[in-house]
Amino acid sequence: MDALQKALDQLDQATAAVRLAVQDLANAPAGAEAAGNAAHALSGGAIDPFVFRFAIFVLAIFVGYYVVWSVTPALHTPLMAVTNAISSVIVVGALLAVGIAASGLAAGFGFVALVLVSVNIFGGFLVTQRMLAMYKKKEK
Amino acid sequence: MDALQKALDQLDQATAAVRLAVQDLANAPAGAEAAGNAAHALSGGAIDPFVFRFAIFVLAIFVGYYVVWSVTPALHTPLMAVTNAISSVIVVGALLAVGIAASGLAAGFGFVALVLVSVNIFGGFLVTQRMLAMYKKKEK
Amino acid sequence: MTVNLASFLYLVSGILFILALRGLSHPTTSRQGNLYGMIGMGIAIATTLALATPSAGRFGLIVLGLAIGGGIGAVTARRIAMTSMPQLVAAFHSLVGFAAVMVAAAAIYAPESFGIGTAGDIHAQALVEMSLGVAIGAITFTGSVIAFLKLDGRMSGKPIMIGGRHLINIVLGVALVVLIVLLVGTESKFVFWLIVAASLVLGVLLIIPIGGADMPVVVSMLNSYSGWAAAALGFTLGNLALIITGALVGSSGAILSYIMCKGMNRSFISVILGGFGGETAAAADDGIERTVKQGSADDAAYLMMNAQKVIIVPGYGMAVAQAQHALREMADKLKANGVEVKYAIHPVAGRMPGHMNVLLAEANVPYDEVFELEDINSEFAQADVAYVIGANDVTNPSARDDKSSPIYGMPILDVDKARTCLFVKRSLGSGYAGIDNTLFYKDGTMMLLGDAKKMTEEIVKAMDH
Amino acid sequence: MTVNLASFLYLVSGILFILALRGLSHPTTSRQGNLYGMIGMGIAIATTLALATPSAGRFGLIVLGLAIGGGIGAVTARRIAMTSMPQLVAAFHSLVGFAAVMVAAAAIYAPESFGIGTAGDIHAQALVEMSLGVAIGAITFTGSVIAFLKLDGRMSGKPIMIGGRHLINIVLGVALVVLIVLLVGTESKFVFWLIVAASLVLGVLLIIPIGGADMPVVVSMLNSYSGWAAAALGFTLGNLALIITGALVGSSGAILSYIMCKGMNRSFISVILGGFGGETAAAADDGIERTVKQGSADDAAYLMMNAQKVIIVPGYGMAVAQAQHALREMADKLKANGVEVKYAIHPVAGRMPGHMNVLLAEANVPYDEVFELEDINSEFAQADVAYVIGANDVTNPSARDDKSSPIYGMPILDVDKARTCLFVKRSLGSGYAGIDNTLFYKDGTMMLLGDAKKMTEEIVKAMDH
Ligand SMILES: NC(=O)c1ccc[n+]([C@@H]2O[C@H](COP(=O)([O-])OP(=O)(O)OC[C@H]3O[C@@H](n4cnc5c(N)ncnc54)[C@H](OP(=O)(O)O)[C@@H]3O)[C@@H](O)[C@H]2O)c1
Ligand SMILES: NC(=O)c1ccc[n+]([C@@H]2O[C@H](COP(=O)([O-])OP(=O)(O)OC[C@H]3O[C@@H](n4cnc5c(N)ncnc54)[C@H](OP(=O)(O)O)[C@@H]3O)[C@@H](O)[C@H]2O)c1
Repeated sequence: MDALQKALDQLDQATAAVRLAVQDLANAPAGAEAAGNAAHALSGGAIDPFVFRFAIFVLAIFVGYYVVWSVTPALHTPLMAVTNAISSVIVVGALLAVGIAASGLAAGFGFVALVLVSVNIFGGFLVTQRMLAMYKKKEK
Repeated sequence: MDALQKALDQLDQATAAVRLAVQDLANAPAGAEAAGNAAHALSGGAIDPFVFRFAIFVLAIFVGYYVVWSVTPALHTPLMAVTNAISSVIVVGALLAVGIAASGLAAGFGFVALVLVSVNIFGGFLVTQRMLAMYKKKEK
Repeated sequence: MTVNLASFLYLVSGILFILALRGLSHPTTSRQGNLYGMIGMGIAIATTLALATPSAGRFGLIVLGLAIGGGIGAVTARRIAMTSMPQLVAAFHSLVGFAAVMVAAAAIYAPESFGIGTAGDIHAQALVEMSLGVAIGAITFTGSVIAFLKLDGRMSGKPIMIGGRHLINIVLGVALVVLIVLLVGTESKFVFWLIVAASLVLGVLLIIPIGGADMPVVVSMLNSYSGWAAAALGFTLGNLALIITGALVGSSGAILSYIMCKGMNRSFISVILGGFGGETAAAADDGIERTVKQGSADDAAYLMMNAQKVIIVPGYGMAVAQAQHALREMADKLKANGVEVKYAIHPVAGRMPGHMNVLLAEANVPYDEVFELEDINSEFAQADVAYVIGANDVTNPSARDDKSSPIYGMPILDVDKARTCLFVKRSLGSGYAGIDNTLFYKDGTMMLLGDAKKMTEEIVKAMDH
Repeated sequence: MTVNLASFLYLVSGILFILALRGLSHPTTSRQGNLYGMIGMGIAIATTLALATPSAGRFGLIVLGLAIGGGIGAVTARRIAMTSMPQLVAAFHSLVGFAAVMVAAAAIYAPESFGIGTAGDIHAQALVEMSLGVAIGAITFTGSVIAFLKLDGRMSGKPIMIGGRHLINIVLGVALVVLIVLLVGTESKFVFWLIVAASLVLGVLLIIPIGGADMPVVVSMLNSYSGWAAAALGFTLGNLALIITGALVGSSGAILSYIMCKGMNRSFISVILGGFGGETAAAADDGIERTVKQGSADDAAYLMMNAQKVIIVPGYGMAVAQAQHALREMADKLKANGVEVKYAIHPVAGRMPGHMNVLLAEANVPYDEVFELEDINSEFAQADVAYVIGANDVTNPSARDDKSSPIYGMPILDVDKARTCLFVKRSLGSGYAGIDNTLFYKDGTMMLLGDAKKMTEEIVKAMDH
């Protein structure tokens, strides 16, 4: 309940923030669509983004399942290296912290994270490339 | 632009409708989180649900691609029958129209749709079942 | 029920549909998969009812609608002959297409019920999605009706080529785009119905120039369309089950079309442009006198009973003659006599993908005796007899050897590599591609002219002597 | 940049990661796939920067961080020996795990920057997701460090079994749950660090009882964990790229663990509970006098030069000895002499999945000469020589024949079916599973005792005589 309420607040506030930006464009017929609103909730406008994210997560697991099973066993080592590299996309969190965190401590943590995942990003993709470059067909 | 604005209005109104329902629980510290709001937009709270739906759509296409290629050719006819059956999930639209449409005409259209997809739902799944029941292994 | 819970349940129903298709990866898991599909549909329906909470009267109407449609569907499913599957699938597609149009119409007349705005103020995004859904749905509807009529033989399989049809189609297409823009601007119901009408006409025009032989590709393509239409309406309704299902069905249809085109060595474009098939090409009359060795049921019985390995190659003629049960009986006799029997299925044998497999399954042929082209093609060289029953194009060696043949490059079953090739068909006529089969005139070939079922039954009888 | 555009770009980056993995379905498409992966990462980084618009100073800091890390990473990638891949992957995992902890810490200390509330009022949902992410991240970190140390030989491979460790683990697990609940209630930073500490300890305790032989499974499992940690943080940050990637990596690790367990015929649970491997089981001393036929490099050269078909079976010993280049030279000599040469790879040969393939590729062995177990196992019966180099467990016939063997049921390469089996290893000692190999004592077996590289080089020399 608490979580739901917070999520709703959050949605509401976010909407408010964006509305501010497009205020000059806004000329919605306020209040007139009461019935419509309630009904719209029905069709998804008010759905907690968590549900969508969860759906995306579940579908991505399906995709992951199929895509990994289709990897040829000969390339399982590069697979381990490249999954390593792409899991460094957590860099987006580090960038946020270093880029805009008000707290110096947070920025510091972010910096540590940034350096570590950078090792992984460059190291991971390059070592994969190095490995893959070695796989050759029989020359005729 | 117009589309975006409408979408935003829509999001806003939907939120308002839901808020009404949980008004008694709401005690958000209004206005205090100005910075938070702006930042939160960053992290996704204000994202148009369309983006999420699109993501789900794209991932589902990937899943569809893999799942269909993994169907054995011997079962391609049942595959056609069952995709037919599941595409009748459009019945949700028909149910909404028959169930709550204020306009009699709309309810009528919905009723026609409902009858048609019902043919499909029952016919599709049952004919698939009938076919699948025929596939047998060599008895030893 | 909260909207979040409902969305979650729709997601569950989408996932169950994925599992339904996943089950089809093997016959043993397929029945379970179909069950998942039914559960998914049940969840989607129950969730919608719980969300909409219709009045008692409306609820009664819903039950009535489900009962009428469900009854018709169930009876059809029970009664339909397995040989009529292609028609049935086409007919079912047309229903989904029409239902999509009706749902979109309902949404335009009662936007509040669908949460897409109020009458006169429907959200632009929803209008765009809806018009896409309705246009694709309408095309699917008339297109599938034509495909049904052609497949069911109620309409000639001959391509109907209207002069300037490409121009007309382009004009209609442009008109559709203009109408959609208009609809978004004005939200006029009249424009909406114009879109429906234009799409219905377009559906007819797109399909009639395509020959009967290509109908299976068309059916599959329309299957794909119906998926995309469902997905478009899924966006409008914000319904995850619809979006996921639409994507699944859309990919499925597209992939099956692709598999068929590859099996026929045709490009998808050439299929869509139409004009292929139906025109019975004159048998290549190159002046060379050709001799055909004809045999009787007794000859065939003798040959096969003394063989070590027989490979059976069924084709469309087996379906027409409903010969699968007789065939199974024949195979049983052979096996009882110690002959090894296998079935070889070409990817486009018959009139829809997997068509032969279903018919053989119906006749209780175990699926582990039935092999795909790649898996068995090398075995013909070791086979004593290839028993070709009602197949033709899929065995035509000119696809392999004759660069000038229209089907050159299409993979074929190498029945000519078997010691003897028995050919059961009613005449020396051509198959659906309308191309003469040079195999009839080869040394190792023996023609068994007659109806597939009758001939096979006679062979079975002859085996008893 | 609008948030919608940003979300869309994150989705694109997620899709590119899918395509990166998809490319690995074949060596020819794999390089392209890796490129997609890099582009996806570039898009994710650029989008975040465009969205956050850091001040010039902060931007400098970011560039600095990327440069330091990137430099270290690039140099490591260039320098690392192919034989050290297992260690490298473990080390990289530990970095991702620690980074996840740091990102979560930053989010707790500056929630505004992540849009998850304000200090003292962070959304409960975000706190839950974050604590999951941080706990899994910390476990991944210490677990991977231990795995790295064991794989790199800096720590004994012997399982370290602390008394009552199951109890300790359960207590820690329960404590973690309690702490997470506390964190959601109080949002106390102290509790946060307690969670980190408990998870770090748990990571160590979970991994130390697992023997060195099982480290590859552990590494893969930790890979999976790091994926789930990323996904959890993806929920907190509402970032589609993270969610999709997390799911991909999570499934990948899980599937690889499964494949390895199947290849070893072990249950995943038994791996996790630990205690297997490392204890060098005493060679089965059943009193029976066993004779071993030993051979020289000259014998081996003679046998192989006069063979028609040689199948090479590499194992962990080849990696240790770095014998792949010498091996390739030997194969070249044989091929020049008209001998057919193939390589047979067991799914768990070496110390990580695909380990042997990478090493052979490094030595320029074309990948179409390298075969998986199922594809080549039937060919040993036709081979004159099986050249087993540094492999042991994967050839042990007791896995096939001896029901009492601990590895009974594990699929093996049937090298004993070859006319002669040449065994290159340094002693009659056992492999990683610590089980005596009965093959050494068979008639058709000739032991070539010595270092794999040296022995192979000597054989190459002997071939020149
Ligand atoms: N399966 C698919 O998905 C699919 C999709 C698209 C196109 N197609 C096309 O359909 C064709 C399928 O090839 P196919 O070899 O199965 O069939 P086919 O080439 O169309 O030949 C069928 C043969 O069966 C004979 N036949 C018809 N009724 C018969 C009866 N009652 N008893 C005995 N024989 C009978 C006909 O010869 P008589 O008239 O002399 O008896 C005809 O030559 C291919 O051209 C393929 O490209 C298939
Ligand atoms: N690949 C994976 O993913 C994976 C994952 C988990 C577990 N495992 C386990 O790892 C093992 C892999 O089997 P395997 O057959 O590849 O290896 P193995 O059974 O561990 O045997 C390797 C052999 O190489 C010999 N050797 C070591 N250094 C050598 C050198 N310098 N020159 C020559 N020989 C040398 C050793 O014998 P000497 O000491 O007599 O020389 C040893 O018997 C299996 O037990 C498997 O279950 C693998």
